[in-house]
Amino acid sequence: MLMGLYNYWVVVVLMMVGFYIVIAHGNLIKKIVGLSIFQTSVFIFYISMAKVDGGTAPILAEGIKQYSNPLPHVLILTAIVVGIATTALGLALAVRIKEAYGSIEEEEIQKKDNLDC
Amino acid sequence: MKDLFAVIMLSGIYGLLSASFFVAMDAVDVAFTEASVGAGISTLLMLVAITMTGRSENPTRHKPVLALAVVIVTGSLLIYGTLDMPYFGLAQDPVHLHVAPRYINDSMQEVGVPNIVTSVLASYRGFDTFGEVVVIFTAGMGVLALLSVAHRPKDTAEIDSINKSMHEEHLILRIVAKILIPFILLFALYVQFHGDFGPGGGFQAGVIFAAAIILYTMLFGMSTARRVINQTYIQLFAAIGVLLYGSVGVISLLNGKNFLDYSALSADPVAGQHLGILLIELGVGITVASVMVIIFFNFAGRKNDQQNNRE
Amino acid sequence: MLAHLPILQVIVPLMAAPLCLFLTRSRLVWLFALMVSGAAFLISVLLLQQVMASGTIIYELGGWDAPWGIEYRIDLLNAFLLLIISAISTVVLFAAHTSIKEEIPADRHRLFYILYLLSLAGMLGIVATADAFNVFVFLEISSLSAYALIALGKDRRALWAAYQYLIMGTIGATFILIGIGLMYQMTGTLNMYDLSQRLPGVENSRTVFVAFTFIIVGVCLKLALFPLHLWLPNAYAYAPSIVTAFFAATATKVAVYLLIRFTFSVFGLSFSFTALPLQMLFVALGLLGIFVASFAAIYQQNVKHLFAYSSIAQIGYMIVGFSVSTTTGLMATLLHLFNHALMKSALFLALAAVVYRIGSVQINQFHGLGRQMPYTMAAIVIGGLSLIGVPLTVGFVSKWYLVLATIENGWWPVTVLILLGSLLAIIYVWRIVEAAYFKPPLAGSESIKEAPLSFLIPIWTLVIANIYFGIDTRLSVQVAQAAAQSLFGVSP
Amino acid sequence: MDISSALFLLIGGFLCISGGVGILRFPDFYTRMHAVGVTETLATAMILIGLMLQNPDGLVVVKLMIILLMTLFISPTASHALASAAVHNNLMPELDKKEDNEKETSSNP
Amino acid sequence: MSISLEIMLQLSIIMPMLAVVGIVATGHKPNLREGVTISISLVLLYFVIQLYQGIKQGESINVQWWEILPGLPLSFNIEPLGMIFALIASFLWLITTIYAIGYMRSHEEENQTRFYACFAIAIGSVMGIAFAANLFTLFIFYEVLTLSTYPLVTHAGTKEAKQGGRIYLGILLSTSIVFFLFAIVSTWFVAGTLDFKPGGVFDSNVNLTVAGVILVLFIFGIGKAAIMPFHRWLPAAMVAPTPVSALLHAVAVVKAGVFTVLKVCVLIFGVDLLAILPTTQFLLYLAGASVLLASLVAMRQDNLKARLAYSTVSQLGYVTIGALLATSSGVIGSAMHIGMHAFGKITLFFCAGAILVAAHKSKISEMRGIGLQMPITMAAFFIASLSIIGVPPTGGTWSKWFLLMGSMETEQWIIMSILMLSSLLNIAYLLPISLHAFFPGKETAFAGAGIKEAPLPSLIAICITTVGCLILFVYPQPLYELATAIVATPGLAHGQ
Repeated sequence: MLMGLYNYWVVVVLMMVGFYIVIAHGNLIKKIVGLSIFQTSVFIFYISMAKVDGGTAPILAEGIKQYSNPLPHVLILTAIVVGIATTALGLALAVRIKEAYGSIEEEEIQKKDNLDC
Repeated sequence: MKDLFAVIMLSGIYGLLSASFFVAMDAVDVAFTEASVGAGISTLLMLVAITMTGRSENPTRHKPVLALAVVIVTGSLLIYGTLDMPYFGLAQDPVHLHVAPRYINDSMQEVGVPNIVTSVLASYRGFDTFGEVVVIFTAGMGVLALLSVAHRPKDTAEIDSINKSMHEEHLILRIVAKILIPFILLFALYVQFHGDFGPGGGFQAGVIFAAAIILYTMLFGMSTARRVINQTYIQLFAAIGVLLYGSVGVISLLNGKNFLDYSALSADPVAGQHLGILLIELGVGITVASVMVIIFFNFAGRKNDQQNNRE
Repeated sequence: MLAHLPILQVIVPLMAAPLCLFLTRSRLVWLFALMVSGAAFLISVLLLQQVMASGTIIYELGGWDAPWGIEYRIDLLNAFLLLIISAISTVVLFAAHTSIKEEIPADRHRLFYILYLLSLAGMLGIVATADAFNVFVFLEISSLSAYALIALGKDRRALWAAYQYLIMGTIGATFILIGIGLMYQMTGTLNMYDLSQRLPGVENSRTVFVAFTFIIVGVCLKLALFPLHLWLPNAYAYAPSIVTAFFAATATKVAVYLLIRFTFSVFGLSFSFTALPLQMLFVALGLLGIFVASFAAIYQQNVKHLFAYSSIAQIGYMIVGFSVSTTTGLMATLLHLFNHALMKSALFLALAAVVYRIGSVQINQFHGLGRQMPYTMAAIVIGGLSLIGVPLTVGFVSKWYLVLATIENGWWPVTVLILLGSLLAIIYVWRIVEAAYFKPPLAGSESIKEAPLSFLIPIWTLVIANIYFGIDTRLSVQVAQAAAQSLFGVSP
Repeated sequence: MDISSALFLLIGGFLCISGGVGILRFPDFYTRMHAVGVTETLATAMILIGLMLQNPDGLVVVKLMIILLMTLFISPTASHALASAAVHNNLMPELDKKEDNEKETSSNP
Repeated sequence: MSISLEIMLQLSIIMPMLAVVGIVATGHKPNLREGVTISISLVLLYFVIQLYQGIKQGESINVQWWEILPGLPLSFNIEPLGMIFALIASFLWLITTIYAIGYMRSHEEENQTRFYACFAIAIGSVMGIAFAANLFTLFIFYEVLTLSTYPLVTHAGTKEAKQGGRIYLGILLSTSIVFFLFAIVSTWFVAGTLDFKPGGVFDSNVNLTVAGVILVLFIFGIGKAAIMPFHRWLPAAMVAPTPVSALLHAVAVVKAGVFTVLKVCVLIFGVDLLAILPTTQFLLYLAGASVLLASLVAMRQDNLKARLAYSTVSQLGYVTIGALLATSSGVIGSAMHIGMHAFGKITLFFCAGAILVAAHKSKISEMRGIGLQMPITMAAFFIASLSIIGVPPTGGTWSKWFLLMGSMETEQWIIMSILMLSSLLNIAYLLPISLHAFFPGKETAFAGAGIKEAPLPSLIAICITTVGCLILFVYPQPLYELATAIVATPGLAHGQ
């Protein structure tokens, strides 16, 4: 059991670290960092799902019987792209917010908004 | 950890580590991508961002307790979920039994590409990849919509003067870069077209290609880079990449096969698959490269713009 | 070509988006986008006909048979949703050109249409596909473009709203991703149909349970179900009016679709409603949502906020209908999907017209508009009545079935609460009516004119649809009923 | 053969470690950077050679050669860039600071 | 006749709605506009009379439009009760229009076009209610009526108007949505149909408590019947211009309410079931209470229209009582009362309006001696009061008579005494007005010299309705026949 699952548990911990950063921190950039950590951990989860003991990279070659599962790799390739896309957009928003509000701290922005309306 | 610079660096390192972990997990392609993205581009973008947003977080934290509660609940839920998971790395996990075997056993006959990941990526699940390209394209457009600023083209004299001033401080870097960049581009092309056989493919190639250009931009200044790479064209390139991919699919539509069925591209299905994969990888490469450049240019351009406003 | 309709439905807007970059003048781009969206609408109509004629359509992308390749599986449910989305987008887009002239800087127009088409394509993709991971990809397409579109709003709060939406949305998407991963790990497949075949085998494993939970939570984040709704009001209030009109009518619907799809088709009824205390939970959340949101709506000063909250309340109705988990209940939900899309798009388009004329949607700016913009205000009134659920409007139809469903289940108290909830709707709608008709016009507002035709035509198209489908419900009811029954049929 | 490669690898590893120690122990930015910059270049070189010796024939060696070449180019340049950046943000080396202090103390007794 | 009765039936509903177009189109030319209105109302009246003839020859007239929801069609058929309602409504619409012309003009009301338009819609939906063949159709037109009268109530556009409108719409819509709709859906669920059937739709072994609850829901839900807790909208709606309140309180809205109550009691539940329902008693007493209380409140009102409004509340109570008595004579009584009270009350309102227009007086205390200036008006007022009170020679007598009969048959002594008592109260709060008007007495010198009679059209209207009151005494046959025709249906036979 322990041997079988420890890897997933580590991944879960990593995910939660990222998740925590996202929801607990007020700094927009930090949130995004947290987000990317969160996602990367999910990628690790997928990839470790694909591992087969004694398997090799799924590139066909002579005399290799055991390959790891290629499908999660494909999915994660896509997911990574999505991740970077989100990050880029989030950063762009953060920059604009900095310009508009002069701050990237959640509370300050909220305060300014409350003043507005 | 209040210094965002350090935070970002660490996250970059995390990306690199996870990349090496992927290698250990036999996911070379993923590792490649993660290294170039997680450690490379995204770190870079974050750095550029903090040059504009300021690099220090102010100490006020809010509602960590609630957050902690949420996180703990979620985490323990996940742990609870893992308890019934098939054990790690066993060959008889359902994951390895149901769909994957066909890829491993038949892809050679069906697609004819040794790199299974590529064949799955580009052919079996080609539509996902199409989606992925569109996602990148969307991101590029989004960043454009958010950050693009109208540039008045500086006259060459000004640019040259700037170059002079930069030339002294960056002399060595520039020379080295001048030597390196061709190699990088070459490498990008290698990755692009060797993707069928080894790790790599359009996406990684695109990122590397973009990296070369970005390096150039960093050393020789935005305005010079703008002279080399026209903004409008690069946007069109981004579009062309997507269209190339899409039109491959449409061609197979017109030949009466289903969308993205490459076997329609040539008499011999396997050859058709080959051609199709080549084309779409190219499309991916073009789009990714140009979008990355667009994103970077807009971030950096925004920065210059701000500086000009301050002065 | 008819055989390829399913994929055309998605790739037409998808590939039109980059093409827009090659067009220069904003007007051209608009016409092009309009044409594309119209084409999508036509396709969806044809699809619906095909499905009604010959049952589920299966389309294998790349010619690879599922579960190895990705497949599109169009049954009545998706066809219905596709129709709603593309129709609304077409009508809304009609007014776009005039509206964004006021709200978006000229150099962004082209990008606006590109992103609009992309998000349209994304939603269509989500609905059309039968592959769990493909859902995720297209979800991201639509979401990313949505963030950017919202951020295009004039007010700086639009940026902040967009950012919050981005964080929430991405968390939701990642949750869904985790859920999909867990499912895949247990079954080794990503195809929904295949999943529904293989999940029962591992049904009582904790992993599947967790997978289900994560997917539900993730979807509910996108859905803005009551406790998770915080991102929605600002996003709707500060986005460009057109965007609001589009998303208010479609975005949450797609999420509801995903909810239905996963609970009914993938996991199957028996599992979905036994694994979690889902039924009770959702009824509670739905009703809470109805009341909290409606009360919030009553106290809003910004009319866009007001209708945004009412959207949350309406989602509450859908969730209640869904959680009754009888054919009638599901039917009520589907009908409400359709009807709510009609009313909300009409209302928000009317607001867009108001913004176009007076540049604000504060309720105190509405004073005397009844005289100055009679047609627009009439549209708002009718939309509001529809929201309340007055007979001869679509709102009544869905409410009728909702009430019937709850009574069938013997949930009398729920029925009463639902009806009381609609009383709240009377209050907040009437605030606007009184402002528009009984307050003296503001000083200096004499110059305000009726909205231009480019607004009135789409607005009244929708309003008339509101009334027509309230009087002649054959189409909507028939489709909804058939879809609901088929869902109960296929659910293993 | 194997022994020699192992030797190379060991040296490389050791150098890396020492570089790491340097980073931690040295007083200020420049010295630390110097520690890493120097050791790391050599270390990579060593390791790569070690790897080449692992299977001396064929494409692998060529690839490794290229990598080696690249590192030889890049890592000094990188350290240079770092240093110049540091100077650019006029960051004073500790030692200079010390000297300055001494000067001051001596100048005004 | 050239057009078939079915067509007429539909036309009588659609035509007023279409009239709106004409009215709006000719909005800028008042004469033309009112010409349209009157001509439409004439045609309508003609149709209704034709239809009446039709039924008298025992033809059954059914029309079915499309199904709105599966199994829930918009369909119409004519049965006696509806006929009564339709006759009264269409006739009085004509009169009211004539009256309104005089009133509105001399009052220089604003946006009269909107006024007439909404008026037309209202009457159209009243026709719809009258001829509805199932509860669903009835409900729809009921709501349309509510909404179309809202602009009439708030016509003045003042703050009070807005306030009144709020209460009006608030109570009517919320009762109809929360209770009425609920009741309808549950009926649909329990009985499986919503068609009006003689003898009711519930089968004999229906769960009595459930049915009882549904009955309560109905009585409360039909807010237009103004049963005590939900009567507030009626006085509130007094802010409307007089013709409106005349139509509202005498013809369209309240009558639609009690009509619906009657129809639900007789044709959804059926008197047999009604008689054994546990909740009927309770509702009876509730209605009785509202009769008494409303009369008491009415006495203390100084504003004439308000007093009339409360009197309406109490009179509506009569009808409800009659319906709930669940005997033939009770039903007959209430059916006739719909008509009688309509004539009486509309006359009273007309007079009130006339006084307002001519003398600009709305307080009763100011009306001492006004009869000397406006003899015709006040005479009419007097007669109408008699009719409300129910003393010969006015139509009101008959309905009261049958109601008393009904209460006696069922040994509802309390109810009977309530009826008696409230008649006394009627005398107390209606007669003094006209008496003082004619015999101001010495101590108060009336300061209203130079007041003319009301404008001619209004006067004509007043006379017609007054005469109506009298005629209905000597010649109540048509009403009576129709009323008996209602109860002549099977399942009520035991009543006689």
